[in-house]
Amino acid sequence: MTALAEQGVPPGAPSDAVGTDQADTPLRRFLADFFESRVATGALVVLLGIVFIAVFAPWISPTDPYDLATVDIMDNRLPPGSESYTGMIYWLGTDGAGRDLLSAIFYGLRTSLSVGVMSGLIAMVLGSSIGLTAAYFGGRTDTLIMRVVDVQLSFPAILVALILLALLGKGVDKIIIALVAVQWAYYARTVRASALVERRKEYVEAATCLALSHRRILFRHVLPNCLPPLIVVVTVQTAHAISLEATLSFLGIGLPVTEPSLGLLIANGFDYMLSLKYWISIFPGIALLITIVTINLVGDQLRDVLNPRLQR
Amino acid sequence: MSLPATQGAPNGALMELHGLSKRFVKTLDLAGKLASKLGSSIREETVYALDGVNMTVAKGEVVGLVGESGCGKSTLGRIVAGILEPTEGQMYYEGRHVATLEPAEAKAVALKVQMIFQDPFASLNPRMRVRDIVGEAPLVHGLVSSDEFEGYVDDVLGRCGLDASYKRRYPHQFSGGQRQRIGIARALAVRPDFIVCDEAVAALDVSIQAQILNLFIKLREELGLTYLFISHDLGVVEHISDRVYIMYLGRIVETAPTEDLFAAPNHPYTKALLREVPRLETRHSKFLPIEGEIPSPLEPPRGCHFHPRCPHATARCREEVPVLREIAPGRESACHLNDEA
Amino acid sequence: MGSNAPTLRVEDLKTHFFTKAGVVKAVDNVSFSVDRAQILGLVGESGSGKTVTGFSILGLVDAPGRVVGGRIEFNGEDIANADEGRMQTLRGNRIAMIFQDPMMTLNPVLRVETQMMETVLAHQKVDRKTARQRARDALGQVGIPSPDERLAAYPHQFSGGMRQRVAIAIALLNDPDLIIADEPTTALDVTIQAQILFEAQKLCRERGTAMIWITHDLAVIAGLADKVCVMYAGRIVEAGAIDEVLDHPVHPYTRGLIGSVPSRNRRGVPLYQIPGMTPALLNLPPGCAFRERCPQADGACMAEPGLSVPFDGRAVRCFHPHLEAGA
Amino acid sequence: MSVFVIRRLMQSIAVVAVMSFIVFFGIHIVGDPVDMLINPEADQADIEAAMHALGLDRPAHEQYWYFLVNAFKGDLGRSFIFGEPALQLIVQRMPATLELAFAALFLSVLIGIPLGVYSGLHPDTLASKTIMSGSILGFSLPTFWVGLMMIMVFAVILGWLPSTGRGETVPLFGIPVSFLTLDGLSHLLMPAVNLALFKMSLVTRLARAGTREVVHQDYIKFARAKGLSPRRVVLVHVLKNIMIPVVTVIGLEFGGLIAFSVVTESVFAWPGMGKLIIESIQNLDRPVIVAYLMITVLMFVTINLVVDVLYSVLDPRVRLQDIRA
Amino acid sequence: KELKVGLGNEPSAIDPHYHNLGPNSAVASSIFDALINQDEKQRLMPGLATSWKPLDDTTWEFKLRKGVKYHDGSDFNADDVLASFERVPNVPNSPSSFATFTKGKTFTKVDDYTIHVKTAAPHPLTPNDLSQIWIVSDKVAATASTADFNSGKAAIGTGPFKFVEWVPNDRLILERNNAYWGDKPEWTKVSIQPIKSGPARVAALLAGDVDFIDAVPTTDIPRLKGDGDLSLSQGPSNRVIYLHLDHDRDDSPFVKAKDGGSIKNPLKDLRVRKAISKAINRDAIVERVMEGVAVPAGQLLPEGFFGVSPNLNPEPYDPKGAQALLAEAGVPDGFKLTIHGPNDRYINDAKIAEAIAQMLTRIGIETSVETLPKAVYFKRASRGGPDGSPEFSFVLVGWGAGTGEASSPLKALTHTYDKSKGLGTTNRGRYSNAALDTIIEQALATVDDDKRKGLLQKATEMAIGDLAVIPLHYQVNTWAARKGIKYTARTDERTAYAGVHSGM
Ligand SMILES: Nc1ncnc2c1ncn2[C@@H]1O[C@H](COP(=O)(O)OP(=O)(O)OP(=O)(O)O)[C@@H](O)[C@H]1O
Ligand SMILES: Nc1ncnc2c1ncn2[C@@H]1O[C@H](COP(=O)(O)OP(=O)(O)OP(=O)(O)O)[C@@H](O)[C@H]1O
Ligand SMILES: [Mg+2]
Ligand SMILES: [Mg+2]
Repeated sequence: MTALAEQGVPPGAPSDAVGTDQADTPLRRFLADFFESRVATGALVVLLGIVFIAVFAPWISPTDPYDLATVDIMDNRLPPGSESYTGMIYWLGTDGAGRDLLSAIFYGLRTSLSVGVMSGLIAMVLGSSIGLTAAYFGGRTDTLIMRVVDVQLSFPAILVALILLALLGKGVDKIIIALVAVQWAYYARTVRASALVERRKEYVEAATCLALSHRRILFRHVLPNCLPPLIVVVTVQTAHAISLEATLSFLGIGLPVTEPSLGLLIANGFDYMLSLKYWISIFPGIALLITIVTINLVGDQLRDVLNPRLQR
Repeated sequence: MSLPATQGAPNGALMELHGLSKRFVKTLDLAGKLASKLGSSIREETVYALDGVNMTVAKGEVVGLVGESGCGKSTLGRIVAGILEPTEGQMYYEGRHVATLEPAEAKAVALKVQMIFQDPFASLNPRMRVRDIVGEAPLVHGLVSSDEFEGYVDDVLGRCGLDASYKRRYPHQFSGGQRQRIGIARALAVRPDFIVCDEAVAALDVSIQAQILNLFIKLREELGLTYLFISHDLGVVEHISDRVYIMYLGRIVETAPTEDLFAAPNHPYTKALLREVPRLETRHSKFLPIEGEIPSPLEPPRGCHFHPRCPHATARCREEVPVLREIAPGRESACHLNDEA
Repeated sequence: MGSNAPTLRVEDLKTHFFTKAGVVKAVDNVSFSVDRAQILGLVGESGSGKTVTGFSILGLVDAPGRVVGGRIEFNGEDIANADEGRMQTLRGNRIAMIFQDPMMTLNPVLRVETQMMETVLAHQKVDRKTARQRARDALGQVGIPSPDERLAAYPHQFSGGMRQRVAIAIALLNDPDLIIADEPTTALDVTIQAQILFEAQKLCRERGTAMIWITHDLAVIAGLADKVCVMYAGRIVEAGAIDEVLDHPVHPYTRGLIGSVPSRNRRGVPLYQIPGMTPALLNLPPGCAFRERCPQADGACMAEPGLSVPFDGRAVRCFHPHLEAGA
Repeated sequence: MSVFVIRRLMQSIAVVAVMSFIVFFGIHIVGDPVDMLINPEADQADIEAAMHALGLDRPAHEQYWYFLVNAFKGDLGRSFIFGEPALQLIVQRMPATLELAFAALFLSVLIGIPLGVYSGLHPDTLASKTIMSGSILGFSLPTFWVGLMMIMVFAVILGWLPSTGRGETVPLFGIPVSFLTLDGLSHLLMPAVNLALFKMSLVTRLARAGTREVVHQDYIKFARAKGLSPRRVVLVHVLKNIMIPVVTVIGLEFGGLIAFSVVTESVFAWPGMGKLIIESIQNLDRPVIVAYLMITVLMFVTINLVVDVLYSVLDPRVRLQDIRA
Repeated sequence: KELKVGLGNEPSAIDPHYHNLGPNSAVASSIFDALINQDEKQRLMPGLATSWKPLDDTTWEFKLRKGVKYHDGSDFNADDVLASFERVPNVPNSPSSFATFTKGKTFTKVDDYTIHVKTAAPHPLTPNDLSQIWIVSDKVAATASTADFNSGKAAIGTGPFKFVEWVPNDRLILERNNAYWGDKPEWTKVSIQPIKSGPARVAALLAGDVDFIDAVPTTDIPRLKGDGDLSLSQGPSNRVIYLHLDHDRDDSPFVKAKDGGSIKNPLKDLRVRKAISKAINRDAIVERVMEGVAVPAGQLLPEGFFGVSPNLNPEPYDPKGAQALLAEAGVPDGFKLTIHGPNDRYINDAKIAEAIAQMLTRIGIETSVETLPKAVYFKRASRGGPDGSPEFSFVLVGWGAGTGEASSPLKALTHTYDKSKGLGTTNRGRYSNAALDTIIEQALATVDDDKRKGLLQKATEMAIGDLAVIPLHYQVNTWAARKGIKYTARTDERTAYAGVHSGM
């Protein structure tokens, strides 16, 4: 080092405390930060387990609860651990239609999660393109878009979803549409806000100065820097979407009875609550709870890790 | 280093600004317009960031631009670097009127003028590797082919005192001084002639500042660069510039070769400014500050902008805007006092 | 208080931060003293521990930091180990502090009046009217025009220079014995800086207040301070009367620092540059912290140099001080 | 101020226009309220007569036009089902919902802020971690499920609280309220807690995040350096600053509180607007739905107005005319 | 003594002529009387009329009760009856008018306590019709608006209870009419609280907030039965749950071949309908879905109602036979079908649809389920298709016979759809059988009870024989109360507070 110094060229030694070399990409740093919290790590593991179950439900479920030919009304309301007359054991019991609850929960997770994730993703793509457009074009376009966003946000999600579903009818696709309709605005607002902040940063000026095209600046420079808040919103909104779907199912609008999501399982099971057939409602309830809680925990940690203000 | 100050000869000028003005207008939305129709006091707000600035920068020259915070230095720098459009006035690069250039030519000119920023943290995209930060533009603009790419980047980094082995890293892995070097490398990578340094060393520690200033001087010698060096630190400007422009509230109040200016400032503002610079050599000084602060550019004072703080202000200063006129060869000042003398 | 006792004497102050990554010795064996009406300049580069020193004196070091050793004698009383209640009565009362960023030091949602009066009321049994009167007077003293009206204003209605004056006025409210000014002019323009320096100097002289002026700008210290301490990596590497240190620096770092300040005598000439950069204080290896960047470094520097007293009134922490002939 | 009011007015008019339009035509597409209303024994002639009586036999755009004209006169139409002015139906049920919403708001602020500030001040203590886990739970639990469990536990198993209904009300300034009587209060408690749970978590987290951010600000350190007592630092300097985001979000979420009372009200049989709207949606009682939406929009506008004014009071840096959203 | 009641459904108004809706009539029956009241089995009992008889095929005479006083003390007489009938078709904004019952009838006053009713055609159901219409005093009938009734100003009847207060959605309070002409009720005060959600209603009873609830969810019945502190009252209703199939279209929209292609509507084939009926395990539905609280149905009204056939029994469960019939009909492998049903209208409606889908799927008719909120369902089921035709192919619906005899379902469900005659109005399968039509129309015009009974039985046998609809079960209604409170279940599902008795 001293040798270098003598040449008058200061050594480009790594900055404070960064000992490791190339390994320190933003992704790795992010991961290292993320796994610092044991709770969040645990939550992530559980969540991955849930996702695994959801994805592979058809292969790991004991029965196919959506296949009416195999579901028998004669088996309904059996308590956990009962045996069906074909000799199969219902570990978590059966629901009011005779579905094996364990399988129903697996499939329900699949439905709930895919509703949450699909609506989250679609809303994200839609909302962030709109938000980015607004931030990029500015002026009238921006004003117009943001007014629409305001209107949307000033209206409570549950009401909009209620009315929309009343209009659209039932089905997974319908509920996704309704959820997207109530969620896109959050993404639009988030992306626009951070895009506006990023756009004013000097690195964007530098890129302008380097005569890079607007498109390139927007997508290669601005957008990646808007992602962190977006990721947080995605997790939070996905959890919200799942919860909202459950609520809508509870209110009797949402998914078809034969393909119940967790919310619908709970709602159906609730009828049996007072007759102390607790398992029909409690088990899906616990599954829903774990799902939402883990997503929120993961989202929380993401927020902490990705929040530049809390970053050391 | 003692290049003689180039006189503002139009022919030799690399960059020339004529009557450049920039106003930031905060427009009213529909509701605002309605309200103001209905007699509300709400009005459009206009910030007079630049007001009729003339400036000439000769090839190879280092021009310093000094002024208090908010006086419009950065705005001028941004306009020169092509990031902002002026509201009024013309800009000539190598004698060509920039606003009227063909797109291809305009792009070439844009690349010839680069900028280095104050904040070593905000001016680098945190999600790009050093290699891409520096190499993106040359690659996109076809200044290098993709086979030459790596070598070219190494070369530029080396020139700026950075080890090429760090090019796969991200900005957060560097210290402030190193980041500033990356910023310089990014600018140099498109082979500019003219570099606008906007407070490029203000955020750095003294020892690092010295390193970067030395780098600027070295690069200028090696590449024949021209600098517009914006700073509020008179010491730094004095050290590096050949000629200095003093700016006050959007207007140039004085310009002179550095030595002349520091030896014998003409404008009352320049005088006050110079008097107040703390120096290592002065001990137990009696500070004699100028009264007041720089007024708001929203409502600049009439007449000479400096008159509310000027000890010599006369009635004329309150009404009439003094023009920048030559008071000695190579020296210009905008003060009514010069007429009376 | 005995007239010969210094207002503040700091001895072997150690403030460490116990972070997850390791121990940061932000302040390590720092000693100095300030007398009545004296201005001590504390200079050093970013991260050298200046601010932490200031906070240590006030007992405001937050976790994970802790004052782990040393004495802080204020008017003869050791306050390094004083309890929180005692510190509370000293802070803002006998020892006041001014912060670097005037934009951030005033609470944006409280009126200036409130922020000033609460300082008086926290320490003195006076009614609100008197407190307000004091606040008004203090604003007047620091040169704020029409202080009566300005009292009711919110901080955002002031410019940066004005806010810094309000902060100074707050520091003056209870007529403290010591003011710690942490880079109060760094964020300001030269013209405003001059105004602030003017006020500070005047007050110090008129009231006999002792002052610690923290800065990284040697030039400011040059004009203002009586004594100077140069900090590097949490330690004081050189201390002494201002003229002595600036005119005859003996520590290689001080010399480098002075050399790297642009000066009219060396226009256009490459500046002297200290190679490398300030070391991270985290798990700093033993020995002289400057040895990596020091042209004189040799094997001896692997050990930690003590603060020597090579000649009258000066101290230096180096095995190879640059002692000129005649010094 | 005037700009601000004009902007608000324009926005709310736009919202109302768009919403009423969508709802009007949406319901028209979905179904006929007549099928809900008519006795199954009725024949086609009866159905047509009923449709005519309700004006449903006219083309939708014409109906919409009549609606607009009447709306301008302050008449939002009559409920198809109850035959009473839709507005009146809603206004009758509004106090119950508002009482519930305010009670929930009160609870969430009263509990949420101290918890949040505490855990923001001591982020690493066990208590604070417990608070945060609790807030995650509160965030995640679907309202309806919590409501059901609460009824199960507190009303059925323990028998401490009444399970449903509003209980005794006494008029306060002519508005019936239930919180003044013991019976009313015991009925109010569970629904209010149920509704508050989500917001309480939200407030806790906001307050915590705010506190964590504020305590590191220079002005807090400066306040301490002035020798202020920790009490004053927290209660004045910290609290006043975190109130800015908290008030804003609470204000905006108050609308959500009213909307979410739909769920709580149906679980606890609370006689408010939420139940009305659910049933109106189920029965396609269009005038009530539209009127409800218009009233909620009006309420939101008012709330937003109050929030913004509060905001500019709390945060002197904000000028009302610059607030857009 | 106060009775606290939790009700599943709330009236939309107190005005007895405003809305022909179950909950409204239920409330009205406590405050008002009709000329003829219906007992718990919907048998006609003297009300404000002490007797009635046909004078000829189109004229009926009603003798009115003397000495009856309204709650406000005024006297009841024939003018009130005429005024009430006069008011019925003229209630503004009425969403569903009672005019159905007065249509085609002219009323004349013979003296203060006798009236004559003339019908345009022979109409044996005249007494049944008039049992639906509540009598208010002539001054009220002339001036009162619906709002006046709701506020209580005009809610003045002759019934066993006086109106005290109604806060919609919150409470309805009644108090005993001490001057009631009939048996005076036991309760001095009745406070009624609407609790829409079934579990919440049960919870309220369990928690002791109310003494008495109606519409007990089937799932809670076993639990409540086992609770020694509670008592239940159960009885079959007049409501049959049935399946209606598309008898009309050759290409029915929700019937598809196994491969998803189109198929000639097999539901038109009686053998296929038979197969479907045989495939349904009614006992399983009753046992497993309805918790035993329903009665398997073999026709349109349960035993004991007028016009019910003694020869019809519920189709026994016979999946083998069903498959054989399918093979016979040329669809041995079955086909694809969608069953549509409401999910918020009948007891366990969505679950029943699901169970049926399971059963049909098991004999090869691959059935998917779509359940809709009633708000959407009924319009589409009745006229959601092109030109106002029924949209679905296979629907689950219910029918309650308001008249309490068999002509009600027969004419609405099985008669050919005929808009002009007002017959077959609810024939969502568009079943059409000229022979059956003739018998129904004949029955509707036969005033002689015995003759009419025979005709109705014959019509029922014909309709069921051809499986115009496939009956599933009769709903059983359940009320639950604190121990000691007894209620006799009513077939019309009403909760009549005068009929609630405390054992003490
Ligand atoms: N985009 C903008 N919109 C509105 N006003 C602006 C904008 N950019 C700059 N200004 C205003 O123009 C004036 C000049 O700003 P500029 O940044 O050029 O000052 P500066 O001399 O660089 O100051 P500093 O030393 O603080 O960087 C300031 O008053 C500033 O508030
Ligand atoms: N909360 C903390 N946790 C860990 N290390 C800290 C903390 N606060 C300060 N430090 C360390 O203490 C050292 C001294 O910091 P200090 O703020 O005193 O520097 P300074 O000399 O005031 O610098 P500047 O000129 O930038 O204000 C720094 O290296 C810093 O990393
Ligand atoms: Mg600038
Ligand atoms: Mg500091």
